[in-house]
Amino acid sequence: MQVDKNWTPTIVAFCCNWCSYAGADLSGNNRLSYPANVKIIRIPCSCRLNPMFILRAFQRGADGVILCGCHPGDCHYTTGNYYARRRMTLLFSMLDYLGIEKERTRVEWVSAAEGAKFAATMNEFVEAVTALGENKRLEDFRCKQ
Amino acid sequence: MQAVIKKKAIELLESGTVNRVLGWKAGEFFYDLTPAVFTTPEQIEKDFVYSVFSGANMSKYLIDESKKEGKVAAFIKPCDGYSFVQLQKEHRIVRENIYAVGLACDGMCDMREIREAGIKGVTSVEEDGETLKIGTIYGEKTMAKKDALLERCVHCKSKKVVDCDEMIGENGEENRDCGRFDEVEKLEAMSPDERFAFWRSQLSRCIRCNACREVCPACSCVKCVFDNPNSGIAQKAAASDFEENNFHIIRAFHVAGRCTDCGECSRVCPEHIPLHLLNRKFIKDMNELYGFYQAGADFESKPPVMNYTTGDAEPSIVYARGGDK
Amino acid sequence: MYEDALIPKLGVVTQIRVETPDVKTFRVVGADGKKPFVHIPGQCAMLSIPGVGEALFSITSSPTVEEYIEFSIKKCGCVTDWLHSMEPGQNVTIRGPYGNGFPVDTDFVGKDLLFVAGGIGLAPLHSVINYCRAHREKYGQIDVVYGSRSMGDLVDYKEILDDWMKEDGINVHLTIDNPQPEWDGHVGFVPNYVTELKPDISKTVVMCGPPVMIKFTLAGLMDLGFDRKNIYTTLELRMKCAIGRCGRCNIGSKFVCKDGPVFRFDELDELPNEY
Amino acid sequence: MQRIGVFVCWCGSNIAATVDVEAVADALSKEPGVVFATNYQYMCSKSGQDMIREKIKELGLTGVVICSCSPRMHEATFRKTCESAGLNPYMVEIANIREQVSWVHKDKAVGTEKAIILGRAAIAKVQLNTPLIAGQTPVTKRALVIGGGIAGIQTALDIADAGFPVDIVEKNPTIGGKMAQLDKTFPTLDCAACILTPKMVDAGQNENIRILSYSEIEDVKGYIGNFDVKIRRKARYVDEEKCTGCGTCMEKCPMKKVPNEFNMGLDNRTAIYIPFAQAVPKVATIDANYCLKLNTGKCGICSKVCLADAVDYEQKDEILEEKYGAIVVATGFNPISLEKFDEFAYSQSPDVVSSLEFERLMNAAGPTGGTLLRPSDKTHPHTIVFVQCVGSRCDASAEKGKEYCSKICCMYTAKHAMLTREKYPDTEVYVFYIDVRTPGKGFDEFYRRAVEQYNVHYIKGMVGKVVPEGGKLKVQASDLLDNRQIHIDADMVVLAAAIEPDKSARPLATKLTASMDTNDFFTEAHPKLRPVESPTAGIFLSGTCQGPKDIPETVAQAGAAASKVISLLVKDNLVGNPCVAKPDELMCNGCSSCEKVCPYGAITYEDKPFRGPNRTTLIRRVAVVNPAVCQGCGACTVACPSGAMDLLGFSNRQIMAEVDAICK
Amino acid sequence: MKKISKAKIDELFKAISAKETLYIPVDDSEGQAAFIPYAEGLKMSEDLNTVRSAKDLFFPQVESLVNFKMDGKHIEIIDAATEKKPFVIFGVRACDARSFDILDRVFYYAEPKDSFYIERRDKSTVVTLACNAPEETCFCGAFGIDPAEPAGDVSAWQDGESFFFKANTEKGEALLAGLPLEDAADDAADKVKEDIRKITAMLPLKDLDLSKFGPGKTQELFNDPAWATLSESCLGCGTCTFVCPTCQCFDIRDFDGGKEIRRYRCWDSCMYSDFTQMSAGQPRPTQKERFRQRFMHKLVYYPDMHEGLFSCVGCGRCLRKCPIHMNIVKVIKTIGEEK
Repeated sequence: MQVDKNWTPTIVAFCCNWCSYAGADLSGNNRLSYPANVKIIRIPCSCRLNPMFILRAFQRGADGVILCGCHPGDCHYTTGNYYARRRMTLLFSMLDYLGIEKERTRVEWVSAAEGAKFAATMNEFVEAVTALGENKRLEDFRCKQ
Repeated sequence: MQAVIKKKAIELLESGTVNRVLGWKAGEFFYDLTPAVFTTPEQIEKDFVYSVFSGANMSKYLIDESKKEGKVAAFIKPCDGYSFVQLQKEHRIVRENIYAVGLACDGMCDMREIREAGIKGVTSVEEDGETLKIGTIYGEKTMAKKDALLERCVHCKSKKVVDCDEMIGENGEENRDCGRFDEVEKLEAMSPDERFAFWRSQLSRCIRCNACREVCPACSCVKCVFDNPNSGIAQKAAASDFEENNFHIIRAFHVAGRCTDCGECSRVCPEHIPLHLLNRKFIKDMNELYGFYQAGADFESKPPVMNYTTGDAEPSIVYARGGDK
Repeated sequence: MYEDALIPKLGVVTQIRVETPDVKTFRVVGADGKKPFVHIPGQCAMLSIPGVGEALFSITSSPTVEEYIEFSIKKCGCVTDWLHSMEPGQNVTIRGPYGNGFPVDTDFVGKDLLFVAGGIGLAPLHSVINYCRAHREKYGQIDVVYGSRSMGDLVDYKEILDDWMKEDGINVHLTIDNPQPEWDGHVGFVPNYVTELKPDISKTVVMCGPPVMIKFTLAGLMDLGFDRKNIYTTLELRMKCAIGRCGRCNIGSKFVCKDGPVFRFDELDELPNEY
Repeated sequence: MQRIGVFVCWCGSNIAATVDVEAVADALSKEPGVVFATNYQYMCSKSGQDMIREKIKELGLTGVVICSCSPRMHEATFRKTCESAGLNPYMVEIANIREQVSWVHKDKAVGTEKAIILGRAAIAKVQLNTPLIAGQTPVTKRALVIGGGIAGIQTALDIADAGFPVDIVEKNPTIGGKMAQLDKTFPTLDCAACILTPKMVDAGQNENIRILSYSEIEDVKGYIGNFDVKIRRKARYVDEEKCTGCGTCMEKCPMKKVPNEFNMGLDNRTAIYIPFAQAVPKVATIDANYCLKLNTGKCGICSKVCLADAVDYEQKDEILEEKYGAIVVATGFNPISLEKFDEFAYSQSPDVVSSLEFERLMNAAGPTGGTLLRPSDKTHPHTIVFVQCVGSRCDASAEKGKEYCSKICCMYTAKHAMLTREKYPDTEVYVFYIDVRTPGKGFDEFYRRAVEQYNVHYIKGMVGKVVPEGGKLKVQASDLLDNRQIHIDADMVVLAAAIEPDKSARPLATKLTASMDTNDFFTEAHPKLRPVESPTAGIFLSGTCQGPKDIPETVAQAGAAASKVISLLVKDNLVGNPCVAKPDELMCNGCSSCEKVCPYGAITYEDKPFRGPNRTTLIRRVAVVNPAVCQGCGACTVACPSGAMDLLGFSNRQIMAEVDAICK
Repeated sequence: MKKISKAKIDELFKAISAKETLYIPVDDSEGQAAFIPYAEGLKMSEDLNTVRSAKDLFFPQVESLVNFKMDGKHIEIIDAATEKKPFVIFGVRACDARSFDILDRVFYYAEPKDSFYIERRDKSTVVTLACNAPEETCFCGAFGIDPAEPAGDVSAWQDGESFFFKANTEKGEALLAGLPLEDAADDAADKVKEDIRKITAMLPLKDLDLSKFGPGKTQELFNDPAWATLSESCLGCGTCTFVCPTCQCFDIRDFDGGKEIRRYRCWDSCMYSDFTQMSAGQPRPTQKERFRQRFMHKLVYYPDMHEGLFSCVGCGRCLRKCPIHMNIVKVIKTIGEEK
């Protein structure tokens, strides 16, 4: 695939309030940089992430969507990330089944102490999505200029 | 079979066990049976039909019927039976108001299969063992019954009626080896590009008539998110490729774990989109990742999407599965 | 620019008046600052905010006003909520006028007119009443019976007090549903008030208001001996195109948007009861 | 549409150095609904906050967006600021342009662009915010403790001590639990009864404590601060008020062959009984399974001999309905059944005993009066083999036993071995172990004393088989360190059976809508930070119902649970988190999907009438969320297929608006 | 009359598509026929009719009306219409050809006119094709349609060897003029027509009686109790509406794509519960009213407004596609039966 050198992907990162959002803050506190095309949306828990939101992001022009939550077993609400894990596994599998690049979606468990992991994960994810190029398979032409 | 069922229906009405019977009503042709409520033995004598074209899953009608005055008799085929139980689990139907008669079933035919076999202008059908003798305005044709079966009957997952007050015929068994995931596997074996092309060619035909949704016993929402102007994703027609995908992905997701794989969505799709392949993908994944689960097979279990174990597979398992990029 | 009836024109809201806690009047001109179109009393227009929606509103101002058109709009859905939250200077889109309007230059001429309105139902009548006031010589006596829940819910109250009630040949009868300390006028529901007033059966009646008001006022008028041919009302059904095409607003073989919204009760009697 | 004010903070140079704050404010001022946008050096300073307050009042702002540091830092600050200016605190959104922009992106153009986008997302969200008001619920100042073992007793005493009334519900005729059956306690070897019974007496005499013994929980409704509990008081056929506990009835009762559960069935008791001398309440109970009067109608001796006239054969179960503000679960444990461990000949020979049975055999109040005698022939055993980890740390695939470590076995086995050797130095004592785990104060010293001072033979290895033969128990075992087979002819074998939660726990958890793990231990709200609370608000955990524990740990947790209860009960009202789930009942199907995923049991269902077409009324089952119980995780919102369930403060539309703004 | 040998049909298609877009009915991967632009290698479907009717080409399911840009208080109106290119539809059956007349009265002739529809109609040439093998679900005869004599700009017939063409309009003549066709006798297709009429005489629904319906029957039929039983099992989906060649209801919606707001119209169905839902009330509260509306519109209201012309062409699509097999024939027979 031809990739425009100047093109950068749009990445939406959903972060749970208790672990991963704090982890993202920590990577800021430690001045660990990651690409600016990652934009974080705070949700109370990874289980708040409705598959609708992921599809919505792709429709509106996102090229990659990542969900970050507490490590399994550490959920602030005890069980939230377990549900999120099943839901996302099934959703990602379905997207793959429809022929949509599976590398565009990801779940990563990032604790409030893992600022470095957050930054590393984002760097790596942006790189992976950049390699894939623009999201064409789930875009909505009406959201483009 | 039809005679026995009609006799039972009349008996239930006359004995006062029920005040009405949900069944299939004769149409213009031999195949166009319409679900209907019968209230008198005369109506049953005249119009009640049970044939290989009584494929419609009528459990969804019981949502409303079971809330009306008095008891209603319903005839439950094995595959309808799973929906029947699932709807009970979801508190959608009032079981006390239903007299359920289980029916042993050895497969229902699909008019579309007959037409696609090139048989046009059909006017009559006769079952002759394993063969269907089909009368048409262009002369008589024959076809093997197995070639005319509904997709869901070709891969019949169970001949067991889970819950009924009495059975007509012998209750059967589950068949986990029915090959219903073969098509899904075929798709999984394709490359993502091929899969994408396959689904585009299918879903781009969708006319958003909502037949799949309206017929689906799991889609029993008071108002669907796609119809609710406040949901933020309401849509009436697929105005872009995305909306076609979105509707079918979200619909499959919403029924995941509750879908009994009754196959009605594919049966009614006017564009013949194999929608069951979406639902089956979820079922197959759930079976493989979280253990075999059949919605509507019991009254207690939690659907896998509403359950978890601490040792579940990580979503990254998806990267390891499916074809390569 | 592609031309089609469904493609709206740009409008500007130049003034917003608060009438009651949930009714505001919006003054609209075209992008050129002039009146967007000429209308007949009783006609409607489609206003829209792109992305929010399009909705049909009756035009409240009289055709005799040359500079602008006005809409009195009650807050009751997403489009109206948005309109209520906006400020003067805002663009809207507008298309119209739609519907048949009142027969002000035919059937009404020379007649004594009785206008009966409830709540926001005054909006479509406001246009006719002011038209008739402007062409006073063409009509007989004009009576207006107007009621609302409370004093604060009377639309155009100031205009009614300052202009209508001070004018000769027009009698305004106001009523509110429940007593209020500041209110020294009539208290009671509109239908009862109409019967109490014992209007002459030769009058032509124009009604607009909530369905219960219409139902009981009509019954009262029937008891008094009115002819259904002389009673008019305007109807409202869900509409998308407002030009008789989208298929929503038909009552039997009539489209409310095209053949209405003004109907005589004898005409409605011919239609199935599905409105 | 809201009237929104945007306040961009420089955070000194923390933000301003890499984000053009002026450009951000300027760009955001053009967004729909924004009526004011500015930037300022320190938004969180007093003058910064004053400016926000001023602008809210001056411009009649209905929403505020602050572009600043992380909401985890100052969201609460700015919410308070706005609240003091008369704006609902939940009409404030923070765009995190410090931790997530200026500190991670070095290029000013890039940072500025991202800050604008995050600001837009916050504006888009605020557009859809609604004022939220935290609900208040009154608190019933009374606690319920379920289980009267040491955990329950300690919790009750601590709560009572703070001045709140407490009820202890105990299913047995007396409180005391497992600890009452123990002989000595490790590692100090003080006598269990000596330290427990004074506490039991305290509990019995405390004015704030009511002991409902021989009672069970029938039903629990309600939520934190307001539980309605039905308690079944089982018929004991003796009037508790009248009975003096004199014991005459026990002496005269002709039915003397009832296995005595207090002594693990190693001796018998009468049909009317007081479990042990120090029982609290000290009241007799008739065992309906064995009483001749109740079973045959003939007898009635106890009634005749009772001077207090306390016996009442007509007594029926009673249901007591009580209100509580908090519930403490202290249902404790039991040793597992050893039926499945046939290799140890437990069911073949009476001389193979469980550790708890051994405890009774050693106890002065036990069946042998404290002399260690073999149950089979009442002779003194000379060789005793202790087997550890019986049913603990098992392979999941073995389908018997538990995967977890029961935690207390290592220490009590060391105690048993040591006590045996001390009392009967002529006895050879072998302990077979997989690992000896002694992390605890004085634990390892204790174990080493057993080995070094008392010469207990500790052998790393598992016993393969025990075969009763000629009055002996042939023990076949392997020594893993020496890698050899061992054969011992033992007189007694003692099995350190795994412990498991009491069987009553699972049905109780269902009634409490408290969650449990697969082993039936109650789950804590957070494994690290909230170890004594259940995820269901108002339900607290004490003792081994939450996981295996020894006595000091149990007492510590009991105290911790009590302090949590106290800090709840001192409040007159509970102020909730307003960001809770809210069902739209017009959309709700009542399908129960949400209830299935709610970790807090916050969702119930109600049959409600709705207006149907043509003036009909339809009764529909709809979900009801108790805002006092919901914690706002949002699991239900995704489980809900109809989208009827939404989360206030993080609604579907709000999140989608953020997505839209970001992807624009 | 002109003709071309069947073997050369591809040449004909190529010749037409060289000048303008040519739509022909083609089977898709699932054997469903649809009108799609001709490209080399595509074979014409053997099916009698397409799943979706030919109305799609004039009144597409989704059509952009106009776009907007919002900037603060300012709205910019942006043209969304793209220029429509001339096209030819080949293989339209007699029933669908009639449906154009029905739609024309709503979109073409009624005031105000529908520019989108008119532009497409004006730029199209319709080549119809006689039905050699009608199906049991066909009842176009009930509406006076002769499947042996289809309307359109050009009528076409086929026998074993050839296609025959007859131009009916100037547009049709213009199309045929430029094509590689041979001349044929004026009666060349008579044998085909005769065969077709023999078959139509055997069709099971040929005697469908419509005498109870038509203009002025509203009061008589509206309150018929049979509406309740007929609509009882209706699922409320839009299948019948969307496959119907004459259904023309639509919705107008806005889509905010972030950069521009698109106003589009899309098909809607009077069978949907939200079709007439207002915040204040619902004039058709149950499926009975919605079901009745659809059939009353086709059989009474439309004829009322359009000189007795029924808004049904007997194509039989709803008979085949309704998930529960309720359809206009059952309605006509039940409501229309002597009481």
